[in-house]
Amino acid sequence: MPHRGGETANREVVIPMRQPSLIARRVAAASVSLVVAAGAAACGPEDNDAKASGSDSAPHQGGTLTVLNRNPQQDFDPARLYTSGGGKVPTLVFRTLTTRNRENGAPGTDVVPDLATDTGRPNKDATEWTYTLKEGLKYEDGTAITSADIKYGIERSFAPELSGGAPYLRDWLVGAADYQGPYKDPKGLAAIETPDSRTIVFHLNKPEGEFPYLATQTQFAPVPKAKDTGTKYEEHPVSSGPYKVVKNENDGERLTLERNTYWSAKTDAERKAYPDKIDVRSGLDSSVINQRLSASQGADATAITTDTNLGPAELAKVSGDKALAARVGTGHFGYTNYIAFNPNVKPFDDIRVRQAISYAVDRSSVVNAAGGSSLAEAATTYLPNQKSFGYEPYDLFPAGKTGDAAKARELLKQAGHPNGLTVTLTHSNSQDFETSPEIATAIQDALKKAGITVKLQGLEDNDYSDTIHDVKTEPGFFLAHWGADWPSGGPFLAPIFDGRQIVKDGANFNTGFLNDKSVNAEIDAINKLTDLDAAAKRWGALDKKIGAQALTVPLFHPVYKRLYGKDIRNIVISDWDGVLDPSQVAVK
Amino acid sequence: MSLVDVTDLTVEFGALRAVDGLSFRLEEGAALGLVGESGSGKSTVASALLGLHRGTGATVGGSVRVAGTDVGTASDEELRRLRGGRAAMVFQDPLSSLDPYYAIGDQIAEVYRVHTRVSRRAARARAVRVLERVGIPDPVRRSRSRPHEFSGGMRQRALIAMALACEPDLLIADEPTTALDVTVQAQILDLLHTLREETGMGLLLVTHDVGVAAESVDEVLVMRHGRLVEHGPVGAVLAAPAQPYTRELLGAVPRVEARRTAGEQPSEKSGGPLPDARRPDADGPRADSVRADGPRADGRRAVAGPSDEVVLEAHGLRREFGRGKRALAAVDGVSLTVRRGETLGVVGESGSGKTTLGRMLVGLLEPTAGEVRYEGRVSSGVNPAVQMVFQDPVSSLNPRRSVGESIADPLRARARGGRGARGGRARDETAVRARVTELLERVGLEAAHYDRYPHEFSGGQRQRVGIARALAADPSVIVCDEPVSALDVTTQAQVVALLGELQRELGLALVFVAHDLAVVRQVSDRVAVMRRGRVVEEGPADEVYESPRDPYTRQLLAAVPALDPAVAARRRAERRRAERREPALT
Amino acid sequence: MSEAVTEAAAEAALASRAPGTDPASVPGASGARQFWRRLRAQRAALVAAVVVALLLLVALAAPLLTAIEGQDPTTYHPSLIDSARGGVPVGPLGGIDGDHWLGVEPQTGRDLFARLVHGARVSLGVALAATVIQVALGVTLGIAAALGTRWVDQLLSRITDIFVALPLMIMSLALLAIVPANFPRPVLVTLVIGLLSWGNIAKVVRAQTLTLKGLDYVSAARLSGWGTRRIARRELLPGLAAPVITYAALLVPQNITVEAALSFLGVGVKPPTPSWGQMLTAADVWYQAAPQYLLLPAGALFVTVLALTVLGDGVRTALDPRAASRLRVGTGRRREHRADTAAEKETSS
Amino acid sequence: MSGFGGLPGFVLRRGIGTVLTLFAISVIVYVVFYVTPGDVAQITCGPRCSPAQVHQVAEQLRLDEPLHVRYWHFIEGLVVGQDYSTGTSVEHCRAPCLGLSYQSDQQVTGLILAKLPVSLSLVFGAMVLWLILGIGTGVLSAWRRGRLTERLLTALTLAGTATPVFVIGLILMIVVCGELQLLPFPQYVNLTDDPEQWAWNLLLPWLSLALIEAASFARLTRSSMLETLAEDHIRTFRAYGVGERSIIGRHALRGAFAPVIALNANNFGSAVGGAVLTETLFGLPGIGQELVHAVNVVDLPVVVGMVLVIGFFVVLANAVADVLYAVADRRVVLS
Repeated sequence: MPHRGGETANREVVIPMRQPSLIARRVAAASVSLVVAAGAAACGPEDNDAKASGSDSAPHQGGTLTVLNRNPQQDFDPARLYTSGGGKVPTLVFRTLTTRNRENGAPGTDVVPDLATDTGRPNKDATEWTYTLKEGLKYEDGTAITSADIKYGIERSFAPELSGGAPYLRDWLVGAADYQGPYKDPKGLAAIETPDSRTIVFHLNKPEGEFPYLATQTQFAPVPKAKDTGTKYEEHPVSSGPYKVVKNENDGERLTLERNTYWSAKTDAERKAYPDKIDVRSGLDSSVINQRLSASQGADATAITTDTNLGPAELAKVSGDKALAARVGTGHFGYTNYIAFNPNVKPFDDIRVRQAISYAVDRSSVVNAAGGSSLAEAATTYLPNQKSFGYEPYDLFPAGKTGDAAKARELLKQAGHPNGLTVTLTHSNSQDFETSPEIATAIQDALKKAGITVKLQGLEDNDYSDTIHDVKTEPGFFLAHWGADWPSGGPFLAPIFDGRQIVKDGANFNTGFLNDKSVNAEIDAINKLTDLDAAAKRWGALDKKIGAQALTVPLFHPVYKRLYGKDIRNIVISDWDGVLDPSQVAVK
Repeated sequence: MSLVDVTDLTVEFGALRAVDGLSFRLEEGAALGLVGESGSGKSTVASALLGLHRGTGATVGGSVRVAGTDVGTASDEELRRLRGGRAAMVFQDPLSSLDPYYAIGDQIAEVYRVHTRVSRRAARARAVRVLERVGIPDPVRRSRSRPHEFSGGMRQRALIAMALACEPDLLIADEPTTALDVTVQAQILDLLHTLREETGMGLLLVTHDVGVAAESVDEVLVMRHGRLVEHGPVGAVLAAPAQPYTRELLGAVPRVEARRTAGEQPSEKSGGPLPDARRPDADGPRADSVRADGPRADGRRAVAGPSDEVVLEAHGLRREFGRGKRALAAVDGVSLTVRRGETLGVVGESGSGKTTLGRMLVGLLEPTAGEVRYEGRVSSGVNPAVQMVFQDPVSSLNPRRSVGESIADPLRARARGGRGARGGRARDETAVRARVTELLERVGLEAAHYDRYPHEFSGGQRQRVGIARALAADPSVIVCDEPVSALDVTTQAQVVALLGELQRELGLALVFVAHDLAVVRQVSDRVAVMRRGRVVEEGPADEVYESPRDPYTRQLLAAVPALDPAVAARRRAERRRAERREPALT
Repeated sequence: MSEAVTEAAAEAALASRAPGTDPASVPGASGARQFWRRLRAQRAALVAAVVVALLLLVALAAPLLTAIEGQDPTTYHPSLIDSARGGVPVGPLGGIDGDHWLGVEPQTGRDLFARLVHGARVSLGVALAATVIQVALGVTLGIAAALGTRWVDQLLSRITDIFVALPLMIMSLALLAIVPANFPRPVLVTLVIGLLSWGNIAKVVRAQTLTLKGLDYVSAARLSGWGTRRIARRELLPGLAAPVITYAALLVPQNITVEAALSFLGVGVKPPTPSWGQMLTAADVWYQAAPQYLLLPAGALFVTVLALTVLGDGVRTALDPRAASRLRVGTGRRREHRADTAAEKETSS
Repeated sequence: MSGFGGLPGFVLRRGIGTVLTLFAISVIVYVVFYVTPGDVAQITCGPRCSPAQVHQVAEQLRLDEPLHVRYWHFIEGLVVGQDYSTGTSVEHCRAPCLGLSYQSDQQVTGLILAKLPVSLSLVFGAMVLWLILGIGTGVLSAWRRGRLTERLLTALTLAGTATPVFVIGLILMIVVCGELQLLPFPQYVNLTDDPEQWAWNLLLPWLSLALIEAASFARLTRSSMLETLAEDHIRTFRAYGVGERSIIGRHALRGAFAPVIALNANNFGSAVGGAVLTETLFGLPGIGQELVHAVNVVDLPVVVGMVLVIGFFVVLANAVADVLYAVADRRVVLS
């Protein structure tokens, strides 16, 4: 089930656990069976200690890597996966035109070529991008990979039977808005040209400097038309990456990957692919996963997880045991949890009320509810605190550690509410520690000091996402969260604050209904830039400009803390998705 | 050295002294009858012989020696060897005395293997032999069937077979035939007699039925309140009882040969109160005690004797149970008439359909075919003018409602419904209560009993409440379904007398359904004999009893135990001859 | 219709087979007084009754108790938990001290004593209310099936089968998802449990009514001209009291665990209203880091279920006359003997 | 008189009864889940789908048809089978076809066949355990009635019922698998692949599920044994010197057999669906866990299919219990 509410939503990355509401309460909590001892190797938010002791000896080929996950690799079809940067497990099987740079920390947020020789050659106004495939690229069955396969792979993602992918191709490609996929109209998309078997040209309807980022998604993986079996393709997709799918039980519940002999390291600088075999098991309970990783018995010694975080309860235990604390990988992902206002609803149409709430919010109790300072960092900016987003620290409404009740009361008086205010905070009932009841009650308690009585309205998971994304039913004051499809300000600010992205009759994400000419123009201008660093700086400035409107109250950014088996070598955790990369890991 | 030597036996359950200093001796091969009303302690004595009170919290005094073993001081191991090995016991209710889940043969084999070390196959063979010995046909197949597939008589035979398995020296039979029909009872008593002749086994027979004792024992011991009243040879005691209590007991026993004396016998005036002691082993409801001053004349002396006006008729009544091919016709086409003021006796063994007929007459059961006419008009469903008195004193009264409330039910129903002929418009509370008190006293109880609960009354008193409830509806007909068969003989006599008085006084028509031929003869003007759902003979009581036309009626009458041992011996010989001609084994 | 009934049902049926004489009864005492006398005679049941009474008192007086402690179930105390280490309570034994009698909840720092006491209100309330619904539905449909015509009996039995076959957990999930959020959640949970699991008690009542219907005093009532409705009310219902009360006493603990399970599946009572099930769900992973967070609700649940079940057993024995005699109710026997002799003297004077 | 005469008639009647019950359940589930909030097309299509795309997906899954038409397709599928387009080809789902899952496009029948063995092996194994534990404790406490062992055992069994499975299960797992490392962490291994591993891995889930259920069996065995010991035939066997051991073993225990069967049928039936907590905790890919997941994403075909399977087992278990009841106690005639 795709993650809703916030909109990075790649199922596979699963920012802290997109857990179906029923067991979501496990998101942060899993118990580890160690004796608690004093002392802590808890690491500060900035540095991440990926250079764990395990990686000193050089990594070798061979062995079997076990991946213990809670969520199955559902719809393992390149057309249907909604990934950030090609995903963790899918990137082992589907190579794409470009991919994320597999390095620790900030450098990991760059785009590098994969099947293509470069990250793409734009025309002067970035409305046309050309890519050339490397020499000698082969599928698992030895047949050559051609540009026509890339074109077909993209066209497939438009078929209604294979829904689930990201919306950008539909929005950016010329004439793609109502294209229904190759099964309905086989003549395909004119916007993609394949002059010869190794070149492919994309025609966009507006300038998009960040197209190389988009090209990292699995929709850009080649699919041979002859071997396409529609919805059945996911059972045995044709691999272009270092591993091929040997067994796929129950739609991704158990996935076994083995080496793809036709893959050559020469054409793929990013994927090391040390293990011979990868066994991806899912449907496990988060307590079980963390138990097994800490005990590291038998096969679990060479196991990792790509979707289960350490909960506050375990953190309290892990930080007590030196050997175990050394086996915790810390990662950051561009993601923000915030309170959203709907300015069309009274009293939130008055900016002073929104500002008063921004002052009154006590971020420390919210952070505690989200798992404590090791698992969540207080946020005062809408953009995540990473360079690739052009992060520029600002705190327009300083609330200090526990909220500035006096300032808030004063603003409320000015706004005509001398003796306080009563509002209703809408949240989801799923315990995913973002829009969960626990966070809502923390805010309720925090605002009490400022004389604002908060009534809580908890909705079922599906009900919640339908309500907040429908223009007619969007509540005035509710919890929300947003993550980046790729590490840049674009996918973060555009969908939320670009006036032209307000959707009247469907899923609308511009919850603040901001339709500011200057903001729209600035977004278009930045999109033109192909120099990503320059673009990042301008996104940072735009974030601060929008922040002044107090349409949102940023609360916290999540920090991932995940255990891995004791025999795992060569740990790489990039800031692109903050998760230990299975393509780099070695087990020998 | 005598087979059984009991000296000064006392058994106490907490404060209750069930047996109070009883002594007697039983020689090898002799047969002793323990006779007494329920609560007299006779069953407690029987159990004491096998030491069954051990471990149940009862305190046992005095000494009991059985077949050389002193039961009081014997070790558990010795006691186990005695029980079933040297002395065996047969109980009252054959259905519940056998394990419903195991085949009969296996149960007998299990008991046999406790006392003799033999293989399972040999024990089962022994079981088949003893089953054959007690007259069970096709014993090999029947030993594999389960208790519920046996009739009452056959089950009791199986229990006797179990007792025989280890060839005991003494057989203790605690009310062995009480739960059986009279014909089957006769066969079982004959069987016991022949077995004693063949094995020379001693017998201790516990019974409340003097006739049964007369048939099968040499000496009889009459007990009351745990104490010995009279002990002597059965012929002497029955012919010339020395003690007043024995005389009164024998007087109350209905004789099948005695003609019905219309109405002189007053309902009360039993020789002084028969205090009943609440015994844990009371195997029947407590003996009844009745107000001394007899029925007060309440001015309405109805005409005595039956008139010829027909009040209730049944035409071709038929009732089937079960569906499809397994349907069973309990009543298979019965027609009879009941005249006002007359008592129609309906007699028959269990399974003859007499109770089903009774329930159809009252309207509780819808007939599958045929109809019931009340005063000429076809009546379907419940008819307030036709009431019923039930057999089981326990389940006939709602334990959670006071006795007065139960009696007032018909009054309140008619007041609410306003249907009854003489029902006044709104009978208020006081009138209802007055009427109920009047009825209570009419049946020999007291006004104060209005608020008491059923569990505080004896069996006899409860039947009186049942009668009062029936009268409350001012019926013209009362169907009594085995009204007295659950009572002791003295209480039985009083309730029967009460019914007679009420009939004469109120001109009631009575349908008296029972299996005891003697009681039926005492109350009925006319008698109908039923067998397998049909009336085999009908006519005036004396005619049917003295010159029965139907062979089944003759067989029934022959099976009724005679009080005179000599007569009993002659009858047994007759039955044995008849047996050889056409075995009528049920 | 299948005669198979659940364990409690089988026990209840055993308990009520022969309502009638019982040697341990006391003259002049109505059913109710005897019941109390027999109940008091069983020490375990007595202790259980006291515990249950205490629990009910605690549930009712929850606000008073928390006021005495000076806390409330919802205020956060960030100062009492160590944020860096996942929010584990700082003080010894999970932060037990003067003003937090049972310590503090990890991650939020809310007062555990207050939450436990208020949780009792929800858990017990939901369980008792759901039992009332189940009993009401079960009795009415049970009697209707037993007294109705063959066709009515078949229909109602078929419906009972369906409700027994519906998986309670799954249907609750769906129903709890359908109802709009502003519907008070505890009431909704009660309705869902009550309306979905009345099948078994209906079967018990039907079987018991069928046996009672056969008894003579019910036929006598019909003979005296009473309609089926009045007979059901006056004659059958008192007879049903024993098995129904016995079964209800076993239903309450069952319902408490169902509420806990629903909270585990995330659809039970919603925060901030505390319930034991919810506390258990959140607490079980803190088993090692903050054990008292798990032990308190688990302990409370255990004591409640234990007390209710022992009380249920005691009630069943007290209501079943035959069982009472097995009890050899000592005191009653002597007084009973005196009463009998008095009764004899009185009637035969 | 014996119960066997009516067996074929009984089986026929119960068969029809079962079909009717299941039909009614399917209608109830269809109506309940049709009303459940959450736009299935939006969920299936993905969060960022445009309204047009959502509409296309809704059309493809035939979601825009009214309830009765969709239910008619469901019945049609059961009787005749259904054709589904996979884009490049048409896939025929043989009757009885329960449709395709909205989420995974897998045939629901296939999903059930994959998941059912897990739930059944969990519940059957647990059943064996709870019978042994339950009846064993019951007999022991009946044998030692009144003494200390009985009070101890009763308290223990009550403890079983009082603690929810997810607490017992978790603590058991932490202690046994985590710290003592006696058992591997439960991971389902197919019975056919490796029976030894299958049992080894399921031992813990069996234990935690059985601990809960065993309690009610212990109490029932004890009370029905005491009830049987008060019967007359026990007095008969005592009067014939039969030892206490065989009276308890052969006769009293046999008396408790019938009620235990009835209870077992009921508990077994509901356990298949109800074991969801155990399945979730131990990560066993069973029916319960899949069903709860399907409810969350409002995957109607999967929900209907699985609720029918669970309903079938409950009704089947009760029918089997009635037959066993008749076999055990010949006096009972099959109604």
